[in-house]
Amino acid sequence: MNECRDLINTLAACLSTSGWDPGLAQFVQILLGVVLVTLAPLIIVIFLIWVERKFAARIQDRIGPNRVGPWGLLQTIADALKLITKEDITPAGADRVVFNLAPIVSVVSVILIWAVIPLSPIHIGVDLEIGALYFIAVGSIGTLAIMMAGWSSNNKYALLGAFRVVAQLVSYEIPFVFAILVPVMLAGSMGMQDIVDAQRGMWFAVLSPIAAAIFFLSAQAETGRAPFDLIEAESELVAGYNIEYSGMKFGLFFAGEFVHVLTNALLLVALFFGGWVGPFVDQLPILGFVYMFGKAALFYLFSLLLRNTLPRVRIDQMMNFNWKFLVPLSVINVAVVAFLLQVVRALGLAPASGMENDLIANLPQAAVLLAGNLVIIAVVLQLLRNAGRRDRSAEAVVVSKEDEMLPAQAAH
Amino acid sequence: MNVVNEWAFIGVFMAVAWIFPTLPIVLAAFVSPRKPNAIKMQTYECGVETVGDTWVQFRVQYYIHGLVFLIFDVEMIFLFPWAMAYNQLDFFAFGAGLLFLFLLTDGLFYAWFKGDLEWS
Amino acid sequence: MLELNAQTIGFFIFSALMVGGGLGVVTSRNLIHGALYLILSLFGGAGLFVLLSAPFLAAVQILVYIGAIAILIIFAVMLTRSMTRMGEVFNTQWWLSALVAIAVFALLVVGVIMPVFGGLDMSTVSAEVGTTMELGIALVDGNQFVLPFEVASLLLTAAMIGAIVIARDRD
Amino acid sequence: MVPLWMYLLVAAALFAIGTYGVLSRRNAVAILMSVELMLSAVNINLVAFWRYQSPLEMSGQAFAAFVFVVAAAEAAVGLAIIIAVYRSRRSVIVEDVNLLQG
Repeated sequence: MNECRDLINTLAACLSTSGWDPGLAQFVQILLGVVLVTLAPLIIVIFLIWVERKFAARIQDRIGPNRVGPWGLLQTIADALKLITKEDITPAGADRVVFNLAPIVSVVSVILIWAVIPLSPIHIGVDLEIGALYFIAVGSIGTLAIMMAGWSSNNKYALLGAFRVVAQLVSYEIPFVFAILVPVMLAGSMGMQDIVDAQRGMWFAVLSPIAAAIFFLSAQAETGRAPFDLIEAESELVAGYNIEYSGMKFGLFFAGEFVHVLTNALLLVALFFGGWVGPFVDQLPILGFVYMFGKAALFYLFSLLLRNTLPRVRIDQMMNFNWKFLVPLSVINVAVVAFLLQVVRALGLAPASGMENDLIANLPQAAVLLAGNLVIIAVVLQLLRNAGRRDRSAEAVVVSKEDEMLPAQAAH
Repeated sequence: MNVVNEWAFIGVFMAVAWIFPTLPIVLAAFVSPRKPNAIKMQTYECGVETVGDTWVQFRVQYYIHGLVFLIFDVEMIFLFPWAMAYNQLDFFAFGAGLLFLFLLTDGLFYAWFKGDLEWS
Repeated sequence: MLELNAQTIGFFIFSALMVGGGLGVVTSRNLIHGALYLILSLFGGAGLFVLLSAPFLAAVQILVYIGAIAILIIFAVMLTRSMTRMGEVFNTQWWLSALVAIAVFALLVVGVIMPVFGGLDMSTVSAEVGTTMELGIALVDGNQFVLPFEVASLLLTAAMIGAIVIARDRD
Repeated sequence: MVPLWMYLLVAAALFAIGTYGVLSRRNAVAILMSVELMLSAVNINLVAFWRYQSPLEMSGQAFAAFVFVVAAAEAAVGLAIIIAVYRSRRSVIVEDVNLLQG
């Protein structure tokens, strides 16, 4: 039967030809898709935690997990078993319902994003017309989970930690969303498959490297990874919003963070680095998984490298970096890309219809947009240099005036 | 898949996605030991007993950051359809979008130069 | 009679969420619980938007209300917590308010909804629906919504500046 | 599809609940949340009418979008006022705040 060759996408048709009720067959297909899409991130995360620990160990000149299973691969499973059998403490005075709900909401908000991640030309949970907006909206529920956790713990450190984190998350969501506007504008669609499809000729990262960089940086901050890891800062704040959580509930927050990092890497690849686009992907759709996860792994490792090598920033530095650098830059970037697209159209440089997938036909448009981005980068660098020079000369005056003061104090 | 089915998928997804994170918590509730005592249940406070109610006065700057975020978030209602339809829009629409962005950033610059975005 | 399919089931679930959440908002003693009920109610609203073929508005509802307004409300609740107990949730005329609310509901249902829009005739409903793309075009079209579009931006900027001026605590 | 009057019924119920909250609650933040409920009911009505009466024109969705803007502006300014009043009066109970009665 032809319908039964690709089971995931045509299960309904396959089942109804073998005599099932069409409505029921449809429902079974949806259910199968949902279970696959939900389980995939949860299974991958078990492996990711191992990767992360090995990687961090190498950087810190250790060996990392090496006892359970070959190369310590089963360490995470052992840890999960340990977490499940640990006593789960709910502090006195906590709001039980909200306290138990918060870690679940935190994981669910990340898993829900996977519904619209295009993994290959034919494998996507569901290709919504408003896919890009869907994952922004669903992702923003995660902020609420942190607020719920911090409030329901009935602990002032948890509440203060939650407030700081939420202020950080909502601030960094603005450049995040503005960066997503650029691929939406270039592809002329919010559907994730359309966005990937529009990159067959040229990756959007080439057309607007600034947007890609802003997306990566703000995604790094959204997941609370170093240098923006004020969410945890376990060595300075007493762990922040999840201080009262123990056992499996703590583990869920932890797992949610790991899935979120991978999810953001996948989104970055889908939005800016061509997604599943690659040679022979139309003949053999399964290759899309390889391209997609291969590129995402690179960004995941880059994110790990940043996490393990950069020092933590102070919260005021972090807020300044967002409001006075990323937000204005992302707004200007959107305006410039919009302007250049009009210029490209007026000069007739856009690839002719039918030629969108051709690399050569895309070059003029790409050259114009890339030049515009390079101009912005040059101007921004010049501005930063001037500002830095001003700051340093102001600092020098302060130091020379207060000679007896320690330089460390003067810097504050 | 037609439109109804797409959203049926999301609906089923939202119903099912809860199950897998809830499962380990429910499992843990059966497996894990449960020996509460007064000291264990205490609110964590660096080894000292909790002083007073969990009442801290928060500074208003949290609210102001949330406020600026809200305004930018609402602008997205208009910017996303604009960006989506951008391939079919003319120079006039570009001007309208630019004016929109300009009016929006005005507020940001006001907050910036008045020092409301400084974190102290 | 109503046919029982995915859409009707969805409608009843989301309506229940919306009305139940709304009741939670107005009756809960704890304001944070009230805010969480508000989120539940608005989530039901997002579901209704999807059923009404306006998925864009549904996403916006979650993004703006749940992601931003609810957070802002929780911030404000934390900033204005009284040191003493709240005392009564409702004021002394709560029974009068309940009468007014029931009267409003009865008036709307008996006076407007049932006589004007009652009935199950679905034959006039068009299957074709305007898309988000068309919304984007209409918003910046010189003959349609370009003026409200700019005014919305102005209103938001004014609200932002005004709220900052009111809220900040130095003079 | 579900008939139009069912959507209107849900919206009317929500609007009535919101009215009750506005009239009976003592806490200003709770009143504000009730107003948000009422605005949300209005939005359901707008979109329902758009879907059933003129789904090809974009005015219904555009209006709903403007209601979102108004709701956001109202929440932002309203909460700011509540915070400012709290700072001077130490209370968010509306009966305690009778600034205009001197």
